[in-house]
Amino acid sequence: MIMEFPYLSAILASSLLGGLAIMLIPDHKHSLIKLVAGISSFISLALSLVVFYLFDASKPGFQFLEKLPWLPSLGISYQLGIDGIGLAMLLLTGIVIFTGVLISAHEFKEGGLLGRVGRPREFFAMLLILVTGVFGVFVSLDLFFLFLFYEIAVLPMYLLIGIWGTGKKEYSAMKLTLYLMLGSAFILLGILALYFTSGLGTFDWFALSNYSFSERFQTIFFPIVFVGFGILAGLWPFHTWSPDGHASAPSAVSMLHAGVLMKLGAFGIIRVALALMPYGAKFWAPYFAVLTIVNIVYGALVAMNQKDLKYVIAYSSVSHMGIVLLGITSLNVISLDGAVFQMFAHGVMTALFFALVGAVYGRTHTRVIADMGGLAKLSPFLAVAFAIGGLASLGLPGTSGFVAEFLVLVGAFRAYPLLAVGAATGVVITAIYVLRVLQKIFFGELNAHYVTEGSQAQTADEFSARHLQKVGSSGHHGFPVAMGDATTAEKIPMAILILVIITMGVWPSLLLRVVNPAVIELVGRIGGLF
Amino acid sequence: MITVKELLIINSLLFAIGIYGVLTRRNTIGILMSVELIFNSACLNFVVFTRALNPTLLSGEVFVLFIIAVAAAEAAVGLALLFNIYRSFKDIATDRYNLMRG
Amino acid sequence: MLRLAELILIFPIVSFLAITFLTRKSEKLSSAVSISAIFLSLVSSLLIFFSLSQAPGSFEFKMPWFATISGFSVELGFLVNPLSSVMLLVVTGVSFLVQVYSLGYMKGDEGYTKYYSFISLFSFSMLGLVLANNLLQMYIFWELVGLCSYLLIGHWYSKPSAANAAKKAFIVTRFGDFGFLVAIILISFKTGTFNFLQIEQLIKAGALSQQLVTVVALLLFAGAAGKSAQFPLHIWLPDAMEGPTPVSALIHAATMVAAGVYLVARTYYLFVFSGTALEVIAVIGAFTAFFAGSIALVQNDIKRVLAYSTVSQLGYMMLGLGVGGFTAGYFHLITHASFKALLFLGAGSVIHAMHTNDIWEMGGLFKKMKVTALTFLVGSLALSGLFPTSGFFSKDAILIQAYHSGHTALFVMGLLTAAFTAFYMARVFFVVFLSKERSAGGHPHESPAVMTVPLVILALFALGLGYYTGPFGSFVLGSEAGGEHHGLLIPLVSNALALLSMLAAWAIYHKELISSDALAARFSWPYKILKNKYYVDEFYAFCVNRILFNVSRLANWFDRNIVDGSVDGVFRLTRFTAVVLRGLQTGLVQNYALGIVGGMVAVWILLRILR
Amino acid sequence: MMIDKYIIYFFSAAMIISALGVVTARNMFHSGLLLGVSLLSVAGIYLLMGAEFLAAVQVLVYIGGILILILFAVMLTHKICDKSIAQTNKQKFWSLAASLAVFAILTASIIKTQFASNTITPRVVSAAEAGLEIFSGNILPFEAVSVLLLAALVGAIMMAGRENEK
Amino acid sequence: MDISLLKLELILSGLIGLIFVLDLLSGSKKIVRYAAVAGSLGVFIASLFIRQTGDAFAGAFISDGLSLIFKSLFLLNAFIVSMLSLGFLEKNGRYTGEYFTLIFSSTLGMLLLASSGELITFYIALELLSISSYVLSAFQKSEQKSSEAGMKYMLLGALASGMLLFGMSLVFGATGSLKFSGIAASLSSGSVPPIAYAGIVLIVVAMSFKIAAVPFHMWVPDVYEGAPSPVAAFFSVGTKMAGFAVLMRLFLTAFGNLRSEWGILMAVLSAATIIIGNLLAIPQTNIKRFMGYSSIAQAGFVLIGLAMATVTGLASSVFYLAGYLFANLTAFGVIIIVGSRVEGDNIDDYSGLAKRSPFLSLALLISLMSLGGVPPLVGFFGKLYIFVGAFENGFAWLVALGVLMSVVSIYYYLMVLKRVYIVPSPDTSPIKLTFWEKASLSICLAGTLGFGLLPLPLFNEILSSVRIFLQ
Repeated sequence: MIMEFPYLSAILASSLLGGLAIMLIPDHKHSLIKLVAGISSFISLALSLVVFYLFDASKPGFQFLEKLPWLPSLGISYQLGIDGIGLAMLLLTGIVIFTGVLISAHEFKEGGLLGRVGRPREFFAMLLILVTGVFGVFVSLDLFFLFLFYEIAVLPMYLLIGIWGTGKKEYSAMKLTLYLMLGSAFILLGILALYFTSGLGTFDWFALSNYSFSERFQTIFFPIVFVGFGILAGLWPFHTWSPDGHASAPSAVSMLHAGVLMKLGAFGIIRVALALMPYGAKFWAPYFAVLTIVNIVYGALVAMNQKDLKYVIAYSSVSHMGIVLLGITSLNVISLDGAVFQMFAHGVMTALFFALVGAVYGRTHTRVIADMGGLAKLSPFLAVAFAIGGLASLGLPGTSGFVAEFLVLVGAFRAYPLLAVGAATGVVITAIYVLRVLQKIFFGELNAHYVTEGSQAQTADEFSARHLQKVGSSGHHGFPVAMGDATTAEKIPMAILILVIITMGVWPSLLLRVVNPAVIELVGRIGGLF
Repeated sequence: MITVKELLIINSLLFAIGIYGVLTRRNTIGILMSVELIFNSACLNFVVFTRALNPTLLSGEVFVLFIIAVAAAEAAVGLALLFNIYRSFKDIATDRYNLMRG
Repeated sequence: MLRLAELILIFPIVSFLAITFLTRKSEKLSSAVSISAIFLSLVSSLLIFFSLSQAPGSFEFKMPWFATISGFSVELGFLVNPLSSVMLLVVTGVSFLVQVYSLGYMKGDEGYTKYYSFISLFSFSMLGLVLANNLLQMYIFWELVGLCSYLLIGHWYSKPSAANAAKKAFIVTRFGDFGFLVAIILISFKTGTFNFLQIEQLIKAGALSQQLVTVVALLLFAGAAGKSAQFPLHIWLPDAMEGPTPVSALIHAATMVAAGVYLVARTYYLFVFSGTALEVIAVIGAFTAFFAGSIALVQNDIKRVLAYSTVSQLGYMMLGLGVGGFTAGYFHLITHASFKALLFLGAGSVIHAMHTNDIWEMGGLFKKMKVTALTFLVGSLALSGLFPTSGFFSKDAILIQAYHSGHTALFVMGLLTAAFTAFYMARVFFVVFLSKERSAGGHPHESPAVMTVPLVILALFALGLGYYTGPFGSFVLGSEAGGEHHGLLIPLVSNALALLSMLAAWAIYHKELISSDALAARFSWPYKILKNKYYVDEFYAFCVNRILFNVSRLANWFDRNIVDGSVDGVFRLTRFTAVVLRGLQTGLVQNYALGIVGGMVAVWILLRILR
Repeated sequence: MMIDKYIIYFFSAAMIISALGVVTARNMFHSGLLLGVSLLSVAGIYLLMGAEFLAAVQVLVYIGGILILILFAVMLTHKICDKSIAQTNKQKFWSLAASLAVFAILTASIIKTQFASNTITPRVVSAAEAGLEIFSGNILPFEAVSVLLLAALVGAIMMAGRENEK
Repeated sequence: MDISLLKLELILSGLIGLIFVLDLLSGSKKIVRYAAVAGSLGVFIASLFIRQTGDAFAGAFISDGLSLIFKSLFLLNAFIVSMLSLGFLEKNGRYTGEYFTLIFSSTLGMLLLASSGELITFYIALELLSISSYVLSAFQKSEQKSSEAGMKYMLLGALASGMLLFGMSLVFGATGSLKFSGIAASLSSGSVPPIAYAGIVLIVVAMSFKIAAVPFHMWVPDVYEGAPSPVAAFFSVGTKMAGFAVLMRLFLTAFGNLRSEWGILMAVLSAATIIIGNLLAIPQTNIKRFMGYSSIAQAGFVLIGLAMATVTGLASSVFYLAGYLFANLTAFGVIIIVGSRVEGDNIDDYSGLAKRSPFLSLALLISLMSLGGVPPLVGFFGKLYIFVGAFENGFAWLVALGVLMSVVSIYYYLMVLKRVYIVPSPDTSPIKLTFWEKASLSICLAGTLGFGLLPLPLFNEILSSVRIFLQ
């Protein structure tokens, strides 16, 4: 393969350069900033689609390989390549960042959620740099670079949540960052251990994957790496950063975080822990599988009891990531197919959710579910979109969520029949809380304060002062409500996400076609326990 | 003749006394004096070793000369700092200048 | 043939999409699109039906949907055989009539186009369910009809009761679906396929153990029980009456609720092979029939009476299947579809006129709504199983089968249920149509033709379908037909009982020879229980509100305070340690010096240890 | 040379006792004087070992320079060097323990060490010899010391200078 | 005796003289300032070209790859600090000449320290460094805190010097030599006498004091807080590095055959240092004090490299220090600039900095993240190299601790960045930077980023010089 166009590097470059370019734009040129961000993320998405199109699903292994030695003394090289699993994630990231940028651009409008805080330049720059990291993880074939990109993906989160978040944002941001840094500490330990124990003096994934580590080594280090990545994937009981973090983050950040970043964890488990330490995987999978069930059922149960809309979604993410992790720990082709599919499905679905929550919040200025009601009258589009998201979340056939959950359950059933049944109960509980939320927010009588006090105009300061008091409290009076249905700027990204949800639900082969060979190869490597 | 060990132990005692002084003297000047004791114990050590090891070796003794020179410089600077403290705090007790802690 | 089957599906989904994306703004166009689509489907179904009647057989079409490993590939496809072709007719027919009826009923409704688009989606889903050639596909459409049911029950979503009912319907059926899903997974695990025909072959080849099949069958029945509102998952159906009445007629009487029965019929070989599962179905069916019938006796909401009646009749069908009367049970599904749809539409017509659901606010409508009243009468008689309506044939076939298969207790329950049925239908009919006029808000008037014509058509079916019973059995069962029991005594007894009940109802409610209030007072205890529907709802409310929500609250508490608390605890501990250590930094220079000297001693000791 | 031995003992005793006085005396001025005694004793020991040049430097620089400077400082800050004020801080116990530990460590090390010769042979080193040694082998530190002294000078003057501005 | 090896030292001495004379003769402090900046830049540039190696003064002065690298770093430090001091000196300009004289003599002490091959030179160089530092700490005479810092530093420094001297005397007595090579030869022949151990312990303690290893670190926060900010910046990098330079040399040449023992000792010290430094940084409210603890923690990481006592270990330590120089000076640069604008050094004073000066905020962000070890900044590679080496040498537990504590360090660095980026401030007037401030920050940032993205050339350079040094 002689010097074909470096698509993967181009994807990385488009978002990185976009981020850097934005930093150079004066802060007050809002529309230019938004434009650059939009173009940059669109290029990423377009290139991801091109890669998706050019990817040859009939060939096993990695494609679009690029390699450039970087620190030869340490055996580090800039090595990119992608298989079906990475490709699914690449596409997901492309979709979510593009829609996320659109949503943020909307929210940065005068009086919008982000507009009140301002500083779009920093926001978009950090967002794009973060996404560079995300893309990077998915395409890296060098453990060092994987780690590097991982860190880049994690850290900007702190400021993104801290500055533009809501509620107890600083606490949440700090908790999230530290927790994830802790995870990355585990990962670093694991990677270094892999690096040294192999004695190959290289971080090259290929080289390491051909080396067979001793069983003892694998039993020790598999859980370290698993937990390290698992933290980001919301593995119980290391998940508590996620509800707080997602609840506090601005829409686009939640979209990206719950939608894509949590997948980094699952992806890391697949790419590093599973692929490099198959014996450890077999040894530990049953134990971790139990944790994932806790994730699923417990996450759903806790979600049921939340009063804050974002917390509901956040805990549902915990629950859904449990499905991903269950699929992974079941260690067979069907379950892993399902896991990857769920990663994709959940990514899109949760992105939609968080976009919607942002839109709802932008209208009601409260996230307390009890204070909403009857919004479907005012914002039918949001109601429909939310319903579709919710239905995907509860695994309704015809949405991507169904295919994913079904595959995982089928696969998990082959490995752990009882656990799979337990996981299926989680799906029932999901129905309860999703519908409950849907009903309380959108159906029923229109909540009185949207009608009576909607017309008052207030200054921004007054607004934020009131707003600050209000978060988390239920009694509130007199805030301006910019009700109404979704604007076009909101509709487009949401429609894209809905389209993806439905498409993947109706035509799952589109994605499974590329994922499946990669998974088969992976399971072949593990040797298939179940 | 007195043995090397005896002398060394005596010097060590001087060293320990100096350290005790540094640790307990509440007056800053007292600490400076104690430091001089420590220096002297080291100087004595050098001389003792020079005499004990190789009478033709002079480096130890030269070292002592340097130490004395440095001690003089250090004392000068130390006292200058001491006056500075005195000027600022109107006191030179060590527990008076502890604005910074934690 | 299969091309036709495809078309059947394509018309409604195209209609759904067209209404959603194109004609949403225009009410006329939307309803026209929807109705013409379902009409085309109806025509296609008829074509299929007739061609199958000419040359019976089973046609299957398959295409891969997605694949993972060999031995686990998921297919989509159609299975067109007599069983499904009949069901297709029912679905498209009732759907068509209901849609026409809705032109009148839903006129001026805010969500008119939304209604039609969802009805189209429902038709699509229901037809997909019927045509499915494998369990997974059936499950998919099964869930989709559930979704449509949810959406249509919640049509007037700003009414909290409607929104609640929709949610309840979805969640309760989903409990059953949980079993369905597990069954699918289990059977695919054991057989490697979802396909009905392949599974049937495997069963026949004895590839599966009886216990396994029993488990699978029971799990499937759990799904069926949820959809078909069998005890104890019946509670959603009465509440589902919050939806528009045509929806109740279509979904919650004729088609979707029968999907459970259809599922059992589709996988009947599993139940037969298991045996135990069949017994369970029979028992639950009989119990549900009796149980719901008894509740229906005291309901005042016309739609709720019909709803409990539906539950009861679905129980009948299950009973029929359970006691081995495959044709009887399935045929009852068909006839029931016609007369229950009729009854609902009739009720809708009344409600449309009166703007109330309470039978005690109606009265003497016979004169003002002749067509409605007459068709309603036909429906009632059919439901009561009186000769010569269709209900007579199907219902008595079930009773006969129950009796002859030796399930005497179930037979008696069935018989009693028949009596109940006759009583409550008579009660409704007398109160609504024949009693003296009551001054209610509405101005009773006959409904427009778009509404009455479907009534008449359905009434004709309710009357005449019974004569199809003979050919039906052989058509559906094919070569395996026969072995059905016949008799004259049982129908006589049941009809006599029904007539007696009607007489009693006539006496109480029409002539008011016996005061209904006095009866209620006399039998206050049973009356209360019935009025409160055996407190099943309360029991569930307890389970959900007290148990589930408390568990959830506990989980939340645990998460916030223990899991997250320990995280915060570590954080606080670190900070606390830092603050404590900070105390060592006293700001006293000699303290620092002591640290240096002490440190020196420590280093020396350390080196000593190391050396 | 028995006398030498006892003279050394005498000087040592004087050195230690006066050093103890330096660190314990309540009056800072007494402390300073005792420091003088201690330094003189050190000079005596130097002398006994034949390090005449060192002894001279000790007396001239240490006693004549440093000690005088210190005493000067004591007098300047006299009013607070009153013996009525506590002259030791509150960490006496730990300080004592630490210094004893240090002493113990050093003594133990010294006792355990095998010296090539355990005796001291005094040798007279003249100023010329010492000077030669400095300029032959230690020119670099010598030059460095000159910079050091310059720096110290600059620093001390700056520190001691009046603060006019500000 | 090749005096040409001392070119750098001579040039620097010349510079000291020049400053001294200029200050006396010229009435303009401005000329002195620019002369100092230009001069330090000149010496730094000279250091990049003077790569002559060899011994002088019979081994008292050693010029080798390691010392040359350190010298360049010291001079860079001096140059950047000179630039950063300009603002400070404009306000406190009376003693400009003295200030630079002291800074440069301190730097000269560092240079000599890095090259010293014998105890006397070592001692004198150390005192040269120290005495200048004491005065510099107390430079703001009118400030109580500054005086206090100077006095505390001086007292503890004198104690440490005393211990060092006593230790040297014992080593001298045990080995009969003042030259490192002689000591090494003596120690490697036969058993090590106990007094040598005692002496080494005392020397280690004295040097640990300079590099601020726990429990000899306590002066650091007080001195950093009290000393003028540019001076604190100067110490935080220069003094620490000088201490490490001499420790490396001592332990690899003079006490070379005790490696295995002091390896573990260093490991223990580094563990204590990392823990205490990181933990105590958490509750700080004064940014300089905070940086003091942070620098303690950083020193702990460098000590890991020393504990390994291998080529890679030492090279990693040196690389780490180089990275630390850039990142720490960036941070201090920001602290100096902000401190001069808001008249305060509380962390709360940094609220809303992002609005007031995006550049400063970004600089602080990058530098603190680099200190926290976030890729792809130079600090990350420092840590990576250190951890890699420690892993190789069986200090996996230390790596685990280090990694864990890096997380803690991220926490407190983020606490500062939280003020900068998140907490709003009532004062939103923009902060304007002078040319010198921009220049110095840009140089440091370039180093932090540049050596982060391309660490290889620097690391290779260090590696090769360390390899030569160890042979």
